[in-house]
Amino acid sequence: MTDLGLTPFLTLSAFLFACGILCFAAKRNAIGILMGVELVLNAANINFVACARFVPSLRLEGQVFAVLVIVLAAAEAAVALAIFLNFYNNHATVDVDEGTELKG
Amino acid sequence: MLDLFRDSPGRLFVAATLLPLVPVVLLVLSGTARNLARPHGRSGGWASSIYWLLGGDHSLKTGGYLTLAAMLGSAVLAVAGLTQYFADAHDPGLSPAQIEARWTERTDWVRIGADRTDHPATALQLGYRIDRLTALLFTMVTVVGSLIFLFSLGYMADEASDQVTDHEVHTDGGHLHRRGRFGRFFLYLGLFAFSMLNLLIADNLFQVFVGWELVGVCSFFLIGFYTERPSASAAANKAFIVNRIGDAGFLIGIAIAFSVFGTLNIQELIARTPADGSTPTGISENLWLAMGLGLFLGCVGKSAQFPLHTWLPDAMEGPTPVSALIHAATMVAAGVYLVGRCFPLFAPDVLLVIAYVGAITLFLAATIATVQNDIKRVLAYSTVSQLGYMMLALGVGGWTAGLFHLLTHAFFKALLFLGAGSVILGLHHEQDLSRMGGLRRKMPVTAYTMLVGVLAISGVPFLSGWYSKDMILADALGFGAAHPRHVLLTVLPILTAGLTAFYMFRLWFLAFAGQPRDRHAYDRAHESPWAMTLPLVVLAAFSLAAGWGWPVWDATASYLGHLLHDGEPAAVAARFGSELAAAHEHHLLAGGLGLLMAAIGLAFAAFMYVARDPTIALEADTPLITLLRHKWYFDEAYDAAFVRPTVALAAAAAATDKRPTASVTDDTEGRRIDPGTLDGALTAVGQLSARLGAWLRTLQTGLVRQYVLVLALTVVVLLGMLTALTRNN
Amino acid sequence: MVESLSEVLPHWAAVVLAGAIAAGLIVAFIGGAAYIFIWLERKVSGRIQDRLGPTRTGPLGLLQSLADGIKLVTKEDTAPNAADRFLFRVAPYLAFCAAFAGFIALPFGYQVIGYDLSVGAFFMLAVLSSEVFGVMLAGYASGSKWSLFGGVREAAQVVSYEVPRSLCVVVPVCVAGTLSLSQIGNQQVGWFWNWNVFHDPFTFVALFIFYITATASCKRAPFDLAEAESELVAGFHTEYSGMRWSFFFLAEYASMFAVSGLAALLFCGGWHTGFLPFEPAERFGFWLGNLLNVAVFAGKGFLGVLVMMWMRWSLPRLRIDQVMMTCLKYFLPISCVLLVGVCVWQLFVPPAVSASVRFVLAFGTVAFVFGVVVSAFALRGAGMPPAGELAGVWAKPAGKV
Amino acid sequence: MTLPVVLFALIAVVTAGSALGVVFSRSVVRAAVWLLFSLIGVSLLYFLLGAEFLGAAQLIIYVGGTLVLVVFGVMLTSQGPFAGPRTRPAEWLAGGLLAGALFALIVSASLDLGRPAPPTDQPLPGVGPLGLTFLGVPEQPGEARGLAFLLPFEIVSVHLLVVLVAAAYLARAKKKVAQPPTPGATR
Repeated sequence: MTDLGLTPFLTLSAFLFACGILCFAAKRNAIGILMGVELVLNAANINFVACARFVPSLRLEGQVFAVLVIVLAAAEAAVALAIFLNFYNNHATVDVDEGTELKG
Repeated sequence: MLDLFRDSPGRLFVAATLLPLVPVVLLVLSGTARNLARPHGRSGGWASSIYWLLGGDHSLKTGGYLTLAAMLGSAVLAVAGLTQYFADAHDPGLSPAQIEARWTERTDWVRIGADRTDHPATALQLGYRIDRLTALLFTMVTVVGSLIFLFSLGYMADEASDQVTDHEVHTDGGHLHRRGRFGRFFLYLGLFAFSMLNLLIADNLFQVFVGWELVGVCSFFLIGFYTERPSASAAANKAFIVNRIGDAGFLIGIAIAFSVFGTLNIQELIARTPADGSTPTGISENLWLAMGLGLFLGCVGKSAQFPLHTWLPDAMEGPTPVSALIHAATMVAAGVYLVGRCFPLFAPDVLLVIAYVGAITLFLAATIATVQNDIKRVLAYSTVSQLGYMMLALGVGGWTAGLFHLLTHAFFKALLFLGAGSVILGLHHEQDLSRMGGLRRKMPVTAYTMLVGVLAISGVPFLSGWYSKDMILADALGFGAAHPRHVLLTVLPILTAGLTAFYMFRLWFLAFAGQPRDRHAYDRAHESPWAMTLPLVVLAAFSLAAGWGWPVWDATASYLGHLLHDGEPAAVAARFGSELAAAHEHHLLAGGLGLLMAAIGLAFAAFMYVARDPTIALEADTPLITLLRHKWYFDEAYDAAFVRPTVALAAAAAATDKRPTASVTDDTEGRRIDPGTLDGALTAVGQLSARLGAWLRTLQTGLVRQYVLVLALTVVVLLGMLTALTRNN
Repeated sequence: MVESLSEVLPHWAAVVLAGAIAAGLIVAFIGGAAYIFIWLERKVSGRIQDRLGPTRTGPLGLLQSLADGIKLVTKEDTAPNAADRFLFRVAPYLAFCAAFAGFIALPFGYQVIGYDLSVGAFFMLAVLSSEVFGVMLAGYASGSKWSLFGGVREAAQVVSYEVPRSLCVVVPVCVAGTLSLSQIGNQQVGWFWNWNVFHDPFTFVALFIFYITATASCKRAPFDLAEAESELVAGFHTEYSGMRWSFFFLAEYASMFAVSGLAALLFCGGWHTGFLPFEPAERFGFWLGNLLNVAVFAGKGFLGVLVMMWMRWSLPRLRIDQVMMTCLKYFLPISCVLLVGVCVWQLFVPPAVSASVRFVLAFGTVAFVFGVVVSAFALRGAGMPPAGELAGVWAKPAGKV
Repeated sequence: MTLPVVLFALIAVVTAGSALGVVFSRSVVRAAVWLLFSLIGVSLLYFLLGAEFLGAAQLIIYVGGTLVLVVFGVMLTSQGPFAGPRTRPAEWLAGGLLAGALFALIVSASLDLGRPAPPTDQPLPGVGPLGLTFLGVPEQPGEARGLAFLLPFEIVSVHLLVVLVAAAYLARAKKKVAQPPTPGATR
């Protein structure tokens, strides 16, 4: 394990993060955006766990925060889906570009 | 409970001070609670019931009784404190320092500059200090005050109904009908009493100032008690504003004292000043003068001295007991009391000013009083004149005389006013002397008790007024003898002694003697209820005997006078030793002159209003009388000098702020000035921000993904900056 | 195993090889088990329905499953046009992989386990619950309303039944104090009253709740709403045929055995007979002892599966709303109560009481089972006619009108 | 070139690839499947790193829970064709540029970190210490640990409860029919 440093994990998580951002930008389907969010969160989590593994002072804290992030992500997904269902009830679509009521 | 008072009996006076406040606080708190509870549909429970009991919105008499009870209680406490004080004072076992310690307490209230390092922290303090003057005056105020309260119970009785008709106010539907304000009246009275007492026991100028302002605002409430009457509200405003002028001076004085000496405690200030009245170290001559003059200006305003005397007669608009309270016990006494209390703080020149102001005042007021037909106004001017006497006395070094006169005057002036009130009530709110006459048959008690007061004020021997006025005249004479340049200070008071006798007897003759000039009013006249006559009798007794000592025929032997004399500050003897000595030897001469003048005045009055048909004198119209009727045209002068310019200025200011009228076509004078300048600028700002907002709105596309993109862009930029920075070092 | 291999191979190769062997064994086991289960299902259903079930193919129709397999393999594998081809193809393998992955952490015996995870129980729950994904995908990708409904029902059902199932798993975990399945198994060594199920009343109830919820999350009858023939033609696998279809059933049987094995491990002493006061693998040596262990464990698992079949063929199917209500209104609160109860029990009940309760439960159960079996044998013939008369066409028994 | 490196390489390739799949697949359900693979890859990473509890949690919560929910949502909201609404190439371009820039920046930053001191190969603390940390209980009675993560733990629990209620409230069945989509319509 020692020969596999922290950097590869960080790079992978950066990649996932970028993919998540791209999802935000490119998906018009609300649920697609939600998936992007999940990607971003997972990227963050990879960082946490990798640091927990490779930084001696974070052995516990890294995992703890990863757990917290997972739980919060689940909660966020639930609420987000509820919101989307609501959105769907009102707009008969989940295309976020339709939801422009807040347009200035 | 008792040991609370044992070590520091001065707390008796504190308790007596706070007692009249109790009903007020109760009423205010319960009313507040009630109003807080009301919007939620709840009745407010106990709060509203207390409120109701105190006569908050119903005109129940309970509030009045409660306040009276409180006042009586404080009177009792005051008497107890007085006796205790003199027991201490005559206790050989107690050194003055111990007495001082027993009767003085103070605590820091607001610390100022505690963080400053360059000078020690100073503090606004709360505290009390009881000395002879305070104790005596305090007792006087509480006693007279409770008598007046009792009187008001009778006088304001018709306020205690839900439907009061005010005959002075004419609305389109006949007279004004309003709810009675019995409870409110006594609320004000209680507050008034509290403020005055607080002012009396205060040991520092700041607390005095607080009481000062409270007294002012209470007088405002009470003078304007009949709010619906324009004259009443105008008088209230006048009193308030004129007092503000004086208070401004007072504040300046306080500010100087605080900034120079770092303390406002009167005793400390006195300790700093040399006994001979020369300027203390650490303060420039002019500043010292300014401080003295400022303090005195405050007293001028409160005790209605010469330049600012115009408000007092107008204050007659208030209910008569209020006039009695203001004139006799509380408000106007404050000024004289303060001058007495701070006597050592006044430089000799300031004292001279005081003396002259007093002299001018007493003469002016007396002259005006001779021609007034409104019974209360006559009394009002007499008050001003008597206050002038006191000021004069203080100015010429007659510390004892002035304050002695303050005490005695309190009694007989209260008596006179209450008598006047009883007359007015008996005549169903008829105040015009020219329509009275012969009332002694209808209301004997009032008549003869008032006669006592008249005799007392005009200095007839063996009545309280005699002793004090005699002393004042003596001091004035002595001063005149010592300083021939200031002979005016001797002449005016002696002349005025005659004037006083004249107008007071004129009043009594017009009111009670002779034949009734208004048969209708006369028939409806009746004697007042016991609640009003009892105070009259008691006060008559006081004004008869307050000054007595043994032997009674010796004007200098007054016991009260001696009590006061022992409390005289050292500075008096140190500064005015020679004058007082001179006064002592001229005493007999002064008394004789005073009596002579009084006799002349009495005779003249008797000739004009008893021997001759009073109407001739009443209708007489010579330039001099016109001048006097117009009170030397003071009001007109002030009106022209101050009021009109102020009003004009205000109008101009208002004109600049006129709103531009809706239609552009018509052209009010406001539109030319304003939209270009003030509103123009503001409107420009508003429109600018509105446009900015309208532009910013367009950024709000409502497209989530754009927001995300912007967000990501921000992150990228920030991260890039961060990286660049970390790279560099 | 890895150690013994790494003597002759480099470490990584040893690990890979060990993994490969373990995977092969598991696949083989699943295959064999499925073979037996298919045959068993037919037999059980037949018996319950007064039929013989397969008799012709081989002895007792044992080759029936083989015949089915051949048929399935040779059958044409169609995919509807409306389907999303990619997902349609992926779905069965997803389902199977999930069920298969469950066995990784399932100890068959003393140290006979694919990978001894320290969170084995948790892991099992995780992978078994992710089997539903394949089913949903299948339902969605088929492009058919029937399948879609099936998928949606499956999703709702499984996601909600996961909760009480997990809670019921936590109950014995509270007793054991570890999530590692092998440790839990080791703890229950010895006599059968050491089993968790008899530890206290709550675990006793928890076993049954777990078993029912597990059945539901395996979408077995009476909870097989996802493939309710009476309403949706065949539910999520309406459009499937041939090999892919069979994968779903491999997955189903695999998960059935997995949950039964989980139940056995958590509650019923895992691989322990309950009548040997020692660990066989230590007394009889590793291989011999574990032979016994694996046999016992597999027996317990098969028993569980058998009961599931029994339930399937004897109970009517619930309505979907009933299914959801049963879970959310009854199982969820009950399992919460159980969880709290077991904690309270361990904290506050004095050891004497708990021990006595344990024995009462254990012997009571044994006595009950014994009584049932005895009465069953006593009553045979009265309830069910002997098999011989059922051969061939149904004939009225003589003497009966 | 040891086993962990190989495994990491494999898992990383799978994860990253399926992340790309999430981005570029037009059908939401396919995206979901790719996401599934990606998440499983991440959980495998956790196992590789020795955080078994996290790996299992990732599986049960993401794969068994969140993702099922997502697909559930898709099934409830998708109408007709598998393909969702299209995105303009400009947006793709902008997003791609941004994502690329972000990726580059983060990678450069993480490279700047350099290699931290290689840790001893001791395994990560398991689920036991983790739970004790959450509850703030010291592992051995002797050692002192404040209420380390009790507060976040409680907060998260309450948060979950709130979310439960909120989701139920938001997604409750409306009694009104969904009107046809009117762009920019304000209701």
